[in-house]
Amino acid sequence: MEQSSLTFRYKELERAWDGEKVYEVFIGPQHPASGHMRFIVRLDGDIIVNVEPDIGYVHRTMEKLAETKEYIKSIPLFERATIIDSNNITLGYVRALEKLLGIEVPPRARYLRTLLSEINRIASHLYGLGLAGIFINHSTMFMWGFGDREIWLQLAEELTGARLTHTYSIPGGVRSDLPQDFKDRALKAIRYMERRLKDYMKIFFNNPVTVARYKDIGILKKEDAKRLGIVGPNLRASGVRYDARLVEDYGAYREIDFEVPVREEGDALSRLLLRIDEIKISMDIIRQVLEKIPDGPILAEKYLRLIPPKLRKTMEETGRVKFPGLFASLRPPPGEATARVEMGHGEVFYHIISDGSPKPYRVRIVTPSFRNLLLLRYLPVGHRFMDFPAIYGSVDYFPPEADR
Amino acid sequence: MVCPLMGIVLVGNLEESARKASRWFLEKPPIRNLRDWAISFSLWPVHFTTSCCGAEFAAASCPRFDAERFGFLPFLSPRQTNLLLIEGTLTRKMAEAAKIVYQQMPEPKFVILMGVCALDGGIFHNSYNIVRPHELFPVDVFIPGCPPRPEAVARSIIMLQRKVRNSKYIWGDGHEPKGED
Amino acid sequence: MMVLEIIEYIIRLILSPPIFAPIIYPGLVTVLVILLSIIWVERKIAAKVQLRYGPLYVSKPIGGALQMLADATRFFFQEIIVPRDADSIAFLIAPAASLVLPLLPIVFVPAAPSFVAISVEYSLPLVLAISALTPIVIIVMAWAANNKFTIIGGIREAFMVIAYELSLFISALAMAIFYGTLNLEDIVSMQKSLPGVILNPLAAITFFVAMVMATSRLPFDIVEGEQEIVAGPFTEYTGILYGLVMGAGYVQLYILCLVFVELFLSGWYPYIGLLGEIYPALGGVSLFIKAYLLMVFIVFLRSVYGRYRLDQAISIGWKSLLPLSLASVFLSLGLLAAGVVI
Amino acid sequence: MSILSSVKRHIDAISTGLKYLFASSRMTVRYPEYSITLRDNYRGMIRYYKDKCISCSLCARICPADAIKMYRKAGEKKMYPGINYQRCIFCGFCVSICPADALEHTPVHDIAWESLEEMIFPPEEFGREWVSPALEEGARRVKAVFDEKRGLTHVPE
Amino acid sequence: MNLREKIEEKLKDIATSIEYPRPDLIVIAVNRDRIMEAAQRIVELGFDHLASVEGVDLPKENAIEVIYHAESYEEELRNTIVELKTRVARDDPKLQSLINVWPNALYLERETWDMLGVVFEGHPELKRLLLPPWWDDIPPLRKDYKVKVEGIIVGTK
Repeated sequence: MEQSSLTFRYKELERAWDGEKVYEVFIGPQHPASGHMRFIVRLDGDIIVNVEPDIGYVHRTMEKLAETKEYIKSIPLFERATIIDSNNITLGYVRALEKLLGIEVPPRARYLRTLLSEINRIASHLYGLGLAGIFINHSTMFMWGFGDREIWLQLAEELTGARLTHTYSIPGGVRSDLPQDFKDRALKAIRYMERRLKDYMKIFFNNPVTVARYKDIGILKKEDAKRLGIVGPNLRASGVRYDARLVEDYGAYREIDFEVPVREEGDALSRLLLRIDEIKISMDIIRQVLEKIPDGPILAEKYLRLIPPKLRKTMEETGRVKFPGLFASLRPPPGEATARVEMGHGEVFYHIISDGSPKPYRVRIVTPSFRNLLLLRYLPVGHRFMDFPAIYGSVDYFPPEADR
Repeated sequence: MVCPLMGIVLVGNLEESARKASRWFLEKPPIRNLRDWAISFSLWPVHFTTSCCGAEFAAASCPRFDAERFGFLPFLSPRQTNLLLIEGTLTRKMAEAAKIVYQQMPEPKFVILMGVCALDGGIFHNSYNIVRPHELFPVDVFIPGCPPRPEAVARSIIMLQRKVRNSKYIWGDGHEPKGED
Repeated sequence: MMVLEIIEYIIRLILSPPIFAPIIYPGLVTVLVILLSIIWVERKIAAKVQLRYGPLYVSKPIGGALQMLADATRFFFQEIIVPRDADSIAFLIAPAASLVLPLLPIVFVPAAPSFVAISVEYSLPLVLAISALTPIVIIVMAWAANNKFTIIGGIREAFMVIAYELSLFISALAMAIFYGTLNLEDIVSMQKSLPGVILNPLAAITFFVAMVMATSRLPFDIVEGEQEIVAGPFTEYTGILYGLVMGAGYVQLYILCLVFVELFLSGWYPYIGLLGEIYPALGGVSLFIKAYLLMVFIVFLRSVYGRYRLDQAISIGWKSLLPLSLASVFLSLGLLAAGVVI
Repeated sequence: MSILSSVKRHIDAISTGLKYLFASSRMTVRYPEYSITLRDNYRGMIRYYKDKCISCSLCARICPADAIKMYRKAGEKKMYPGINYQRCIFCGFCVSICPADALEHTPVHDIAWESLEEMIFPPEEFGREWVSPALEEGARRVKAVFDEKRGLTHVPE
Repeated sequence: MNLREKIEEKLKDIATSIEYPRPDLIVIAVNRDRIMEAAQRIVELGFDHLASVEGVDLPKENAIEVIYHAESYEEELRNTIVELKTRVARDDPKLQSLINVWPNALYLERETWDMLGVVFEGHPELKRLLLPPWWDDIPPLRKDYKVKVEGIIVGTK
């Protein structure tokens, strides 16, 4: 059999080790740095020879449950995979569903989706950076990351009515309009965040201890990143310019001028710094969205017509969408659709197969953390035991998302 | 054996008697009040994230809501903690770990269930891979919401503090988690 | 009359330095107060830098200062679990030893002019030598608990000891060479006009860093590296046993801070004669204040730094700290040769 | 990294820490004393108005968590919704789909219970008025304000 | 030559069908014994990594459809997803593993084995991934594995 150039050397995932000399350390599921998963780390002296991730501790069977629920009920279901980045993960499902249903989204709704997606992305990155801080016991970075994340959660709450689980995007549009003073508040938040990022650099990213811990650790080379199918900031930190926002036409990204940041080093520090770059870009996108957002309806005309006139009036007054009764039993025509959306952690992939009934025949979701799981086996090999949390922190792995 | 004198007769096994004596000592009012005051302001939850409510749990201990004001300090190993917070869904695989963690914790220990997934499964109520934690542990406070707001977590801490200060808790004899599987 | 005499005798006994110093100041009672306050200060400082309040409701009018009391009381009443596989005797004795051993050197540390429990010529090396015994207890703990994480923690402690201990001794030696004495009291009295840190800043820096390493404070809290090994050697400890080992680190920090102040920051000078007339130890209160402020600075570092890796810390110890501390010895010799006299 | 720049970075980090140690920068809401006022659109506990309900059962049909059930009394034709807060995920679909505006979110969400039985609300109790327990105990309302210097601050109303 | 032509030329001899249901999706069906060959040709076209491996249970046709979604990092190809699908028998689901072609199939195929019981021959670690290790029921994503579904009406007295 002819082997392609991408032949996977499975043995790469471990160093040669003599089974007798290996010290096995179980990290997790109850462990200050494991989250909801377990790693079986095998050490030869202080050097990691093999890491075996044991996941499934948060496997809540979303794909099976989606088959038992009507289409619209699966929006909150999939949202629970990544509640810290909820609009992005639901948007993928909604996009796939819209493709099946053949619905166009009105421009204002597309802009609002983009707005919330970017707010979510910032919050998700701050979450990841905070955890990267605590993984080398830098408690201030953890507290700052989580504290400043509250600002973005507050903005999202004002827009949607929930702190984390917004359930904001629905087929054909979004659920609520911009509050009146939103623009002013968002711009203040952005200006504050820009100032704060400088302090972040001083206390954490330029801190010699942090640099010592993260620089040149867990280097992911460009070709390895491509070979392993990595997505998200981890991929872009290795020099590959790939972002689902460029790939798939969703939201308002085609009408907005933005750069996708790329770094070449591929080490843990560059993965962290890339997230800082993305926060800056996201804030810029939010600025543009607030500038450019067009007027108009926030739900597709097709569904708007089904809402009784009386309710439509209250809708306009409150800015909150009422659902047409049809939503309880959406029936897309038989067929299949895929959708890709860039989350904070990377690209999420949906594939829906419909058989014409009100419930999907099969929904497939592949989340970025699940795809990046390979990194947690690949990167730590050959490093010291103390580097393991640092690498884990730099990958920004979110177990409920991977386990679904 | 039935003890006519309020369970303080020291007979039989020395270890058993010593335990009874210390229990009697601990239950005397001034000491009991001191103990309950200390415990109520020193609820240390174990660092055990079962699911995505951990995000809001973290938010509750972070600057905006700062649960450390109540003396609430997420701590490292179950051995030093006295509060198990089940943050969201408990899957079957995680339930095994949760039971071990609970056993490792020293008495007196408390359990708070956070989020609807931990109460009755929430949106995952018919999933094949989840368990209901209240069937495994004696639970002190239930928090609804998916995820609950950090204020609700703070509320549960306040409720637990009151419960402890009113001595409405049992000092179990290392009670094992209930249920199999 | 007899009764009064006995009472007077007892009071005089208590106030005599050999009793007062180890029991009250700077000994046991002071240490307890420091333990209860410095952990609270540490949590409050971290909280302030991290935009929040920290412990509060336990005693709201005084900013939650009773938090450590509540924690300690809770520890006291908590169940003590001895793991089945542990060596129970070592497991139970080691925490007590870990609190006592760092406390022992206090008998050689003078708190004011000629106010010391046991006056010896070689108090400086004695203090450092006894405080160097603490790691042994930590290794015993790690071994006794018989858990993978504790054993890794114990090994880390063993690696760390040799990385900092030499530099600690050598930089102290640099000052001893300069002042020509190993007696802490004499060293302080020679700094009346000029603190040692100005004469030999190199030794001060190396001693400070080695001190931070010795007490496992950030950025060198590698032994308790919670992200890798849960709580290091202390993983299995419950209740009051954990309370004791948690306190031990702070006791050692306190003793080393006292030594630092006496070596480099001119100890109890400025001496307050007025208070000194009431009771000799009171005059040296500036020693205590300086040591406390130094402790506050060291616990403040928790909110600034992350943690170095073990091999990085060791290489800092061997490759930077040791040469620098040797250089500080030569600096001292150079100063002597140049004829600098206090 | 040269020694000089390393020293500068150490000093930078420590001085940033000191800056925040002495600046007034806390963002904490002292919860049981102060309570954040949630906006009108906040999706908190749900309130039900039985007089408006038309028994269409759309809310129960769209509930993703099967938290809302239609309660039918023996012998009666009409059904009314009741909610189970052991399951409600506060997605607000029921409120959004209700064609008669009989369901409404209240901005109350800081609730915890000591037993599971209290969390099931049949139609009669579903209409109960929600009050935040903090406000009941006399907390002061604060609202979140964005500030360019300090980020999120909370000022009393 | 555009992508569709390229694909048709490259795969016409082994594909049983090539469809274009959506602008960004190319669906290629092959027989199960030619899956490896087809995959290699798709890689040669530049689709260098997998987005997903999934199985769809089709009890009526007594088959499990295994679907590979390949995507590319190349700028000109990245807008398209290539869907490669094949069918295996439901009672003996065996398929050649593609981890030598697409390395990131490692966990994706393992999950498909876990959830549908499709055996990937040549896969180095087919063991439980998401399900608990003591799972002994039928694979949960098969259609005959039923989960409880609740009605919306509750009767009361």
